[in-house]
Amino acid sequence: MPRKTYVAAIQEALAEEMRRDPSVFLIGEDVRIGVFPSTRGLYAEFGDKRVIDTPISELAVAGAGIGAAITGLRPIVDLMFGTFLYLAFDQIANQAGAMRYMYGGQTKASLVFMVQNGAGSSAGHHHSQAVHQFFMNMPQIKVILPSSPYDGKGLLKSAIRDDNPVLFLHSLSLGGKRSEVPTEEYLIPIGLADVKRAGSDVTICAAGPAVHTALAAAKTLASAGVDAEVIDLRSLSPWDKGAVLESVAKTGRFVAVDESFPTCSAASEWAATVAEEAFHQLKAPVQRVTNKDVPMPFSPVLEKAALPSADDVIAAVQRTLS
Amino acid sequence: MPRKTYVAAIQEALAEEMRRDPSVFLIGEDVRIGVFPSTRGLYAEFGDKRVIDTPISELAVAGAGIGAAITGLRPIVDLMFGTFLYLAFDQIANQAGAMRYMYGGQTKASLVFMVQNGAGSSAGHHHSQAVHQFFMNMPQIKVILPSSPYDGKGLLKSAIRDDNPVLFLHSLSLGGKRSEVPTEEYLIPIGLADVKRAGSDVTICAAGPAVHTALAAAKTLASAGVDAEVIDLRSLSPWDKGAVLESVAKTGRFVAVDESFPTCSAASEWAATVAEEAFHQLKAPVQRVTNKDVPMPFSPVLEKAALPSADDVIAAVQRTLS
Amino acid sequence: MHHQGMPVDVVIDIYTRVLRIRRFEEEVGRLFRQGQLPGFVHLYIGEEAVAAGVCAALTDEDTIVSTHRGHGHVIAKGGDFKRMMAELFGKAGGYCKGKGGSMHIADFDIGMLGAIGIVGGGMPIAVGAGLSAWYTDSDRVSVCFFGDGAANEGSFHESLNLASTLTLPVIFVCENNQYGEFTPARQAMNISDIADRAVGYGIPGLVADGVDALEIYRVALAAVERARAGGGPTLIEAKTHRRGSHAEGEEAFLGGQTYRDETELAAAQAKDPLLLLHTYVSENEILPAELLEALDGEITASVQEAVAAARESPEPEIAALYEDLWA
Amino acid sequence: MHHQGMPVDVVIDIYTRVLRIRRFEEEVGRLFRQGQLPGFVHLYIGEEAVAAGVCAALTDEDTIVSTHRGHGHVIAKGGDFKRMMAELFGKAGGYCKGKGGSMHIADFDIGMLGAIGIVGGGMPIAVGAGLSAWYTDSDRVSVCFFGDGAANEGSFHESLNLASTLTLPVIFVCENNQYGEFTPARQAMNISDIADRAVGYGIPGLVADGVDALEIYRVALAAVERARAGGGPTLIEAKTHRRGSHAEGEEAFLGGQTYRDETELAAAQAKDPLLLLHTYVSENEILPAELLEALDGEITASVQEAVAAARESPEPEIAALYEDLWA
Ligand SMILES: Cc1ncc(C[n+]2csc(CCOP(=O)(O)OP(=O)(O)O)c2C)c(N)n1
Ligand SMILES: Cc1ncc(C[n+]2csc(CCOP(=O)(O)OP(=O)(O)O)c2C)c(N)n1
Ligand SMILES: [Mg+2]
Ligand SMILES: [Mg+2]
Repeated sequence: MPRKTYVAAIQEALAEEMRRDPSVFLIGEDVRIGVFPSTRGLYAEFGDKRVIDTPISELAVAGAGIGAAITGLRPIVDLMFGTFLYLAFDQIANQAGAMRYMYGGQTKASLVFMVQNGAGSSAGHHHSQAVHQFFMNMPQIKVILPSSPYDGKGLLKSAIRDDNPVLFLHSLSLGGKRSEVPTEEYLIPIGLADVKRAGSDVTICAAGPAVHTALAAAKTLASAGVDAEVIDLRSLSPWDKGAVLESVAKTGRFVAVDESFPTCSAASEWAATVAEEAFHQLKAPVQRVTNKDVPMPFSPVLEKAALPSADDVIAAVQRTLS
Repeated sequence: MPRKTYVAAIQEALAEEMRRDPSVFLIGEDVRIGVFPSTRGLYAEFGDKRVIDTPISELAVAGAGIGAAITGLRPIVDLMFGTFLYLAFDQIANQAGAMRYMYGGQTKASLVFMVQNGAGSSAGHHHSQAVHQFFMNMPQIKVILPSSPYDGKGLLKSAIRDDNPVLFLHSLSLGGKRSEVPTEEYLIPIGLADVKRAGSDVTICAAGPAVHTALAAAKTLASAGVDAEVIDLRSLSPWDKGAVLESVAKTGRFVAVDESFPTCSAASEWAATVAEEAFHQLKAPVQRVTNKDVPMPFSPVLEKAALPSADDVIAAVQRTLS
Repeated sequence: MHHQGMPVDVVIDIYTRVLRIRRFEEEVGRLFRQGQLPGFVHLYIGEEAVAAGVCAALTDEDTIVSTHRGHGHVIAKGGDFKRMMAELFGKAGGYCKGKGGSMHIADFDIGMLGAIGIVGGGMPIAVGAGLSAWYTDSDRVSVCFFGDGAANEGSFHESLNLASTLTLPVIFVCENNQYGEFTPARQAMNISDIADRAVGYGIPGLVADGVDALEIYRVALAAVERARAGGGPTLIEAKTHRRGSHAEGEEAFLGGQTYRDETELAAAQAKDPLLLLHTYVSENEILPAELLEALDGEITASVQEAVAAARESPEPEIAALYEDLWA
Repeated sequence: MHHQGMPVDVVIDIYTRVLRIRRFEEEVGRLFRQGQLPGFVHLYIGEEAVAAGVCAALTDEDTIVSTHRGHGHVIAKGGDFKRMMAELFGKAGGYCKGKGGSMHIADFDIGMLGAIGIVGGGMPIAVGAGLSAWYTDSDRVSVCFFGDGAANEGSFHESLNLASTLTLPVIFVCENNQYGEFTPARQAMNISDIADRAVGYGIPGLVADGVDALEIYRVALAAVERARAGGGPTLIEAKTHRRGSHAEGEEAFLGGQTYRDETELAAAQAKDPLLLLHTYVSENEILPAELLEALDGEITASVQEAVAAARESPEPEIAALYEDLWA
């Protein structure tokens, strides 16, 4: 199987879905040139109508995607960085995230919002926040945060075909990562976790770049005789509670790793759920490993310290073992 | 002590602080007439400069508050409903919520954002969302959600004097509630919980209107012989973890009640924290009681069903007892 | 009003739309005052000419997006009284099964893409409907209704500019009723005509008499034709008047405070689009008085039927809470 | 350039500001290409006349708010090379102790209220600084720099309108460098002059030659005087040119794609504000060549000192992570 970069995998997903379905199109700031290389080449293939550059107007662009969706199209709205989406928060939360329900099922908003999520490139606070926790809170939006080229491609294709609003989050810090990506078409269902490493002593649950932190920690732990299971949730909303509970039933220990601010985070959600539903299987307190509780600093040294590290994960695992 | 409504208590807090400190002013849409009666009368007393009506421009108004704050004033920015604040999300999250840190401590943004939070008046989804969970996630913003006139007044006064950005949340559904409010000046420190009902069997943790749901449940439980402790957090960020852990150490049972969507909610945060830090004191799984996981419907019947009820709380308590 | 050459059937059509809105809204006001409706209601009385004139210039395929003050738009586009009224009561038989309410009525079958409670929130969505028409080479146009207050939201700016740069068939209809809640438009902006803002987007900006339904129709029709021909968006500012409260029940709520002086309010109330149209129809002998009265009777009766039906419509089942979530 | 009557000290002052920016930015470009700076950097080369001309018209009390392309604004307002350079290196000695970086430099002591990485994000804040001046009856003015791209953000609209309705002393300086990232301004809006948008807010909108620092100074000074006199906000559109990349390192990143044709790029590069000013200063014998060279040498040396100091400045301590959070 060919090994491809994350960027290439996303690009393939976009191109394949645009070829398959003429109602799929891409809209956003500089998607033609491609601020993120994953949208490159699409303009050359699909032209003016299907790859649309816009003014810098996140609110209107997000809303335009919604309006196009409820009139029959399948927009992919690229809002670039997670924080830029704050300017479109109203359209996403109030409109896309409630329209079908609010109008009693009369319509559906089948569209994908795409942004880079989180920190890791020393871009400063305004370009380095994770936003998944906000949208996990919203009842009518799906959220995806893949950790590998393979997962990214398969999930993006599913997101584009999904009849609901989906927030697809990619991570600059995964840009260069490669994995095997088959030549044949494949889809990964939204809502299905993937055990990235099987293990029996502790369940580590993560998504996106945090999966790699978890895997690095698991490797070190293995050499210390601790056999960690690493679950990559891949989809954050809906999320595969069943897979997590099953694993905890086996391991009795749980660590949530999440690259975002700690309070009301995805890690809090996972930890609360495990504590609520697998309490009697737990041999030790659940543990959360997240960003430190400060805005994201620019300095690479501080940024690294602000993000969850493999050492942080190892320490958390050790707390569950003591 | 005189019994006052929530609205009157808030009004007093605003007027007292504006009298005390000439750098305090109120800005927002229709604050002169007062969309919420709590800002009424201030214009008559303080005039044009200190009670400023604006165009309907949430983003600019929030940012103007920030700009005024970092140049020495103490604005109270009224953004009316929680969801309208989505339009100002960038200014609050990216700017107010990070400015001091981002600029290495050179400045401080001492201002209060004020909105009505949550549902309960059949206003439909666009006027009925709880927003506290989003701002709890942000490292440099304080969040307050009082449940009584007494707490509201004392906390709002502290918020206005605080040197950091504070989100003060009021609740239409508390509008008519009365409690004793002293004539003498008092302040309630931000970050301090209040035990609204002492009890020994189970700890119920809540804030805002959910406190009343919890108290109603506690009353019913009492007649069934279950002695519930109801902790009103009052401040959500920072929150009084110590008080909660202390209570759980005593009761061994924990129920979080939160009027908001379930995922990544305040309830998730509280439950995760208790599970993490009081695991060995817990006699039963932590429990969360929140909104049902759907957008907020208009129909009073459905709205009521969507919100956490005393019965929901009782059921959750019973799950901790079985 | 001088509207030579306006086809008789168009005038009757517009008159009917105006009257339907008026009678519906009057009844909603009564019901609200009687405490029979939950939530908030914002009536369209005094502004009927705008929705009626614009919607008469549209086909069934064309779409509209509406606001918190949306009943008039739904009716003008051809909405059903029964499903509207049931929605206002929060009943299962409502357009949105009781999940939407006054500020969130939609009828996708007639191109009514929904009322939106967020001021300015509909404009970006209307741009998207226009984008859709452009994308599919349809000659559908997209109309967005919004208020003078909404014209100060960032979404106004971004939406008009985006529609302009992509040359989309979107008609932005600003209902300048002189107030956003309790704030006069002249205090919320330092210009007399919102239409002048069109200059900033390189699109036509027109001021129209928003009390004269037939003028609105003519101006809208020209904009619609321009949009269909690929000429891109138009901003129409309809100068109109809110006859009553911002939201029903305001008097009690304001506790004696006032924000409109008697003269202004009286002037606003004198400019009644229904009266003007009635005079026009009568003077030009478009319909005889008996027929006008019969029409009124019919409409009034169907409003009453809608109320009766709404009352009989069941409350939503609790199970419905979990429906309509995922497509 | 003809600027009769422009005081010599003003010309020298402006020339110095332009030169300081140029030499600083050239060095930053070099450092970035050598991989010595983390994150992103957006250089101000070609646009120096705007910050220099505007800031020369301000007092130390007046405030400015800046953008992602902010180095020039900090320098023009009187910022310190050492603390700037250390910040770009992410070092403890930086303006923000390494927490801000290129897109977030601030110096509150000189009224530089901060660079902001969110396009359009600074405008509301500048309105607030103006509000403060108005509130305290100070004659301070507030300046906001932003790009042509930012003029399409909702914040532009809301900010100008809010400043206008409250008659605030805010000067909105649009640096129209013809591009927002890779998108030409003419594609992102259907108008030639962003200044025309001022019409929508009832405020003056002026186009100025953004390559001519002395013209910018004159236009800015008039706006400043107007604002101080209680005349409210002004929108100034400075037509300028980005000489190089949107962000440094762009060439590698674009993988061979181009978005500016040779002719346009050459024309943009020919319009060099430093060269123009240098010619003016020389031709009008404002400073002799030797002094000009000495000045350049001095500035270049202090840039080098700043680099050396930045290199020596320690990395932030990990403990600093938790500092500067609460006031
Ligand atoms: C984003 C947002 N801000 C504020 C409100 C509260 N609000 C509801 S209606 C209204 C006034 C709107 O004025 P205008 O656009 O002129 O419409 P009108 O009510 O006059 O029809 C306001 C401020 C809201 N619903 N949404
Ligand atoms: C809200 C937001 N949207 C998008 C971006 C990404 N971005 C950074 S700079 C830029 C272009 C800005 O153009 P302009 O305002 O003309 O400023 P210039 O770079 O030309 O100085 C964009 C789109 C951003 N930083 N913030
Ligand atoms: Mg209005
Ligand atoms: Mg530009």
